[in-house]
Amino acid sequence: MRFLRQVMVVTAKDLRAEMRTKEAINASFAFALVVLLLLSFAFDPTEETTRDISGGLLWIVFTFAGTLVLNRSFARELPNDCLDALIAAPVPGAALFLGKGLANFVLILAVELVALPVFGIFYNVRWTRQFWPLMLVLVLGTWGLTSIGTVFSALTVNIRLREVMLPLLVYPVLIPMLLGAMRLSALLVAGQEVTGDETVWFKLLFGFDIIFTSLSLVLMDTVLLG
Amino acid sequence: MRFLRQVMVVTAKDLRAEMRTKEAINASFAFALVVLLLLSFAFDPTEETTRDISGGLLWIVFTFAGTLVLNRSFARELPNDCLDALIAAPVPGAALFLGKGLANFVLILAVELVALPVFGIFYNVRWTRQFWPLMLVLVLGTWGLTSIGTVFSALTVNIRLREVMLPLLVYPVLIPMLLGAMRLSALLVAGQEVTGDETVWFKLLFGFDIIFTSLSLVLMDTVLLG
Amino acid sequence: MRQKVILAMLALAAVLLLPNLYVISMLPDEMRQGQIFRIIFFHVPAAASAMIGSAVALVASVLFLLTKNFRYDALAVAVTEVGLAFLAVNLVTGSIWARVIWGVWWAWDARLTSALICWVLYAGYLILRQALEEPTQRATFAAVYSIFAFTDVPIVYFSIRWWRTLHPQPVFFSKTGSFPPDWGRAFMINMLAVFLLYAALTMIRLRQEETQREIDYLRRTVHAI
Amino acid sequence: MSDAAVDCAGVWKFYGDYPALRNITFQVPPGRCLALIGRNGAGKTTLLRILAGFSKPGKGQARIFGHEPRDTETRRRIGFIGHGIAVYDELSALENLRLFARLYRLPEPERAAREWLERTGLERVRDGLVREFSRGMRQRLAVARAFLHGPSVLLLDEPFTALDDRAVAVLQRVLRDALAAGCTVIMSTHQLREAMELATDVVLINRGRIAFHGERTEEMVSDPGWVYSRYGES
Amino acid sequence: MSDAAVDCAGVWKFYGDYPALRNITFQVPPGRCLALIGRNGAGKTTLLRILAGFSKPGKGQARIFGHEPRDTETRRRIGFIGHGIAVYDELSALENLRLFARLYRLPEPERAAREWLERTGLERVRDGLVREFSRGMRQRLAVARAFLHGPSVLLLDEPFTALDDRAVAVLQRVLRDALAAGCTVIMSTHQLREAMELATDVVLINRGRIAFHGERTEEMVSDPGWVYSRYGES
Ligand code: HEM
Ligand SMILES: Nc1ncnc2c1ncn2[C@@H]1O[C@H](COP(=O)(O)OP(=O)(O)OP(=O)(O)O)[C@@H](O)[C@H]1O
Ligand SMILES: Nc1ncnc2c1ncn2[C@@H]1O[C@H](COP(=O)(O)OP(=O)(O)OP(=O)(O)O)[C@@H](O)[C@H]1O
Ligand SMILES: [Mg+2]
Ligand SMILES: [Mg+2]
Repeated sequence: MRFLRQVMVVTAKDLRAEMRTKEAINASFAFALVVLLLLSFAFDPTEETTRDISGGLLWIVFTFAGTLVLNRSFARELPNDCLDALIAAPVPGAALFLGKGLANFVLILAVELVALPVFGIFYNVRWTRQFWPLMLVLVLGTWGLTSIGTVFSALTVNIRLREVMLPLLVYPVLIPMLLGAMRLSALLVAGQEVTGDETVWFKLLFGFDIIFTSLSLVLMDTVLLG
Repeated sequence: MRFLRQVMVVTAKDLRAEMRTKEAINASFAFALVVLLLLSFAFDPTEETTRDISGGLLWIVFTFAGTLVLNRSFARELPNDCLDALIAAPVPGAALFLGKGLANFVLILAVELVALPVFGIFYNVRWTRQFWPLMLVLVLGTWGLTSIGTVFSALTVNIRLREVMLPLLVYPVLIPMLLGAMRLSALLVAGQEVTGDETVWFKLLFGFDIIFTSLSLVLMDTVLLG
Repeated sequence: MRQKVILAMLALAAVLLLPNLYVISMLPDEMRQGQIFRIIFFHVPAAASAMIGSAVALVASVLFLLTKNFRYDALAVAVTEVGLAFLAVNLVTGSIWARVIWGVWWAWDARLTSALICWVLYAGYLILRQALEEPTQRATFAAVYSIFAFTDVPIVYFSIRWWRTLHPQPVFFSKTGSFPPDWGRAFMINMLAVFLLYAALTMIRLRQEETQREIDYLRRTVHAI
Repeated sequence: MSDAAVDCAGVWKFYGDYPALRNITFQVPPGRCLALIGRNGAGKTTLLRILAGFSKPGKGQARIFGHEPRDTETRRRIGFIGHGIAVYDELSALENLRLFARLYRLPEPERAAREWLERTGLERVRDGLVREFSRGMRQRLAVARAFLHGPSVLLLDEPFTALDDRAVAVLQRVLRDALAAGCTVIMSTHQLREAMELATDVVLINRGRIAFHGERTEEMVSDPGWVYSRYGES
Repeated sequence: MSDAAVDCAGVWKFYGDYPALRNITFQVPPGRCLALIGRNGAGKTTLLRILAGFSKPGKGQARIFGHEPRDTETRRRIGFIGHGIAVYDELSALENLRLFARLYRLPEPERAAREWLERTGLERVRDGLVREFSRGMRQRLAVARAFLHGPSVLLLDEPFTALDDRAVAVLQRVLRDALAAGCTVIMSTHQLREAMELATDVVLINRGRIAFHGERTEEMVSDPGWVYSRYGES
């Protein structure tokens, strides 16, 4: 109970600070839009073949835009050495991780949910045909991205080249999970059901989320105290 | 003469500082690799169709990796308020712009020249068949990216969300130019010559470079002095 | 005084627009496109006013850089913000039109794309403003950005000439254009009404901006113990 | 040992191979005020961060009332002011204090927050965002944040730096109140005069070693440079 | 007017509509040392940055020897030390000074750089990267950078903050030499004692207005708070 209340306090703080300036979420969404545009030039989306790769495209955009939110997550604590105050407070690392993770999750998911219809229009895809399974993939994939990203955000926050190091470290770790999310999204966006062999990707997503979340919960204290 | 010498002093300083730590260039190259990898998962690179879009892919990678170098360009002046000293010195804004721009240009071009063969291997493309025209596209495109990027790097250097704002502002301005570079690169990488209608893209590249460079030269003093 | 001018403009726009809507609805359907062709009465004026807005923003930005007078900065924001809304109207109406005529909501042709980029550019302008706290710096940097952003506007305009586009070639103000005279009249009236609306909204926004600056000033004075 | 408020036993700290702290040993009984002085790079900040539990010593141990500084219960007893003010720019003064009151699980977060706003003279601007505060107001809020949860050990790193006279006065008053209430204070500083007025003990650190540890004498108040010239390296 | 080293005529500076400086007018004849004092947020940094040409006044004008501070030739006559040290972490001490010597187009960059390394006691570490320097060494290098091109007007923003006694001594010595050589110095500070020892004139800024401008008197040296209590707002 106490633990949960502290998690909520941290989440609420992050969300409130973000809502004041809306900088990370606006920028992240605008960035998603710009990348969507950029990719649509690189890969002519009117062709039939390109539509097959839309799942991949979607997750590329989500990952790039999500990284911005994640980058901000601990960077937000830097300006006045706020991180010190947070570490000094009697809050366990796990609560901090979950609190910040939840806030990031909400923000990234919000960006994704706005980007999805835009994507549908630009790439002329009727993505709603398998709505709920797609949402499940979105939630699982996003939580994977968030849990790894939050820990790595804490790891890289004091590095001079933070903005580069975060994606550099996170992307390779994410690749197996992204692969699953891409494959599933491609299927679902095309209106097909996930059956037979392909359900293994769902298991992979679940497995990843569980492993990374537990690793993060355990390691957060160490990361924060260096 | 004096002007040129000052440009060279600034360029030399930036390059020397970068060579000491190699952080921006290493990170930029690593990032290029990771993005190349990520994209190759999203778009199965063995298919014939994917090879057609290689021009677009290449420039996506270049732009993303280049942005990191550009981000660093003025961020490098932040730590000890070095920007103040630079502004205080009797150096015109235009010389600063050119000096920093040249340094960025060299660094980005270096990353591109290393990324190109890697790309050739990953995506199984024989990109050397139109070597010199391709280099021309590379130089023109990179200078466009650099000239806008350098000014915008100065614009965004004091923004909390610098790492996001820079790509956010630069990419849309760049898109028309990138479109040209992508189209030309796709042709050249595929070993075709640029003829007839397609030469208009070269004109577009030239035009953009000239417009952006002159705007930047004129506006730099304003940007630096706020 | 200002208030009255704004009200008068709004009233005039309404007087022009409302009867004209009736005229438009009574016009015969276009031969090939039918009903949907009427959307042009809003699609084009929205685009035209947004583009004129961009030009005004450019001029205001340059003037701000030259004079450092915050009036011009306020004008630039107001005009850009309203222009963004009008450009959105253009994009949405165009999109609806495309859905009916081409069967898709969006196609990546030069006109559509450059218009979208234009929207993103000016949205970037607003995001940049939001990110900068110090007002002088905010105004200066935004002005510089606005100048760069304007490079896309000519591309939007000329895209249909420079590239082969899905988007129709010009029908107004060109020799090849064929437009029945009664259509033309209704169209011009609509254009005028939309321009008036644009100007009125800009002025309202301008007033808001000035009030905001006053509030900022008062709050800062209070806070400076 | 047991009844010391702060107990530092043979603490070493290495940055790579470089020992920033070498075998630091001292104790501070409850209710005392220790001035931690030393030249730039002597290791003051490093030591304070170890005592506050932000970093772990390489060898030796730091104890607050006999416990690890990282223990949850110990953390509630520590108040820390570092170089940064450690409050959020995007939140208002009240929101900031309420946030920390909640994180410290105070029984009445709202009341504690308001009380400290009043004590630092900020109640008039309690809904203003910190972003718009002047430097003096920020520092006051930092003081409020550090004292909010009623800590019994205060660790202050150069608290007087870049403050104007009035802000210095506020801080000194709050510190005097805390000392009177039995708090233990350790503060590092280069502004010897302000520090010596409050201090009851002095520790001089010289390149990571303790060069002097003793009570503050009248000599030090009248000539603040005295410790340096007597025990500092030449 | 014409022969003043620094001439500030009716300078206003607005942050948005908020006037951070209101009608600041004063002159400093060559060879004087002006202490700029005032509470947090009074506008000292803002004023110094305008004098140095980093930002433009909203109204009024600042003149250095009768010229715009942004003129290329005027810029060579100004030396500035701000809050940051303004040298590059990734370059060595010598490289840093050589860089600035070149940017200022000194006839013999190498010699000027070495000379100032010597005068600030850094020649022993001239090839060490600044990144590895301690805070004191950094500040010395900052002093070397500011004095390198032989400026005749020195603008210093809180130069004594967070410096230890020895670094303060180095700075004071260099400043005395400069004053003796006819330089004009303007420095802002909260450390009134150190400032009053050097100053010949005092300006007190109060919420962006000049509240006091006059010669430094003996009273101020013996009781540095005197100006505040006499002319500051209560
Ligand atoms: C989202 C999609 C679209 C966008 C962003 C768009 C944008 C524009 C713009 C910027 C203009 C220029 C107005 C001017 O020259 O002042 C324009 C004009 C026009 N548009 Fe669209 N348009 C879109 C879709 C369509 C569609 C689907 C059609 C019909 C098939 C259409 C028909 C026209 C016509 C007839 C004009 C007037 C051309 C002229 O006289 O210059 N547009 N549109
Ligand atoms: N993160 C770090 N990495 C490497 N060395 C460090 C680090 N932090 C401090 N040091 C070194 O440890 C030593 C002690 O530093 P510390 O910051 O504790 O000094 P200080 O006494 O607080 O000095 P100051 O008065 O300048 O604040 C210095 O020599 C410094 O160079
Ligand atoms: N970039 C800025 N944007 C908005 N307001 C600013 C900015 N910089 C300074 N101010 C405001 O201008 C006033 C003067 O600030 P300035 O930094 O000049 O004070 P100062 O005298 O140097 O104070 P300190 O002693 O704290 O350094 C303050 O009220 C401050 O809030
Ligand atoms: Mg310290
Ligand atoms: Mg200041």
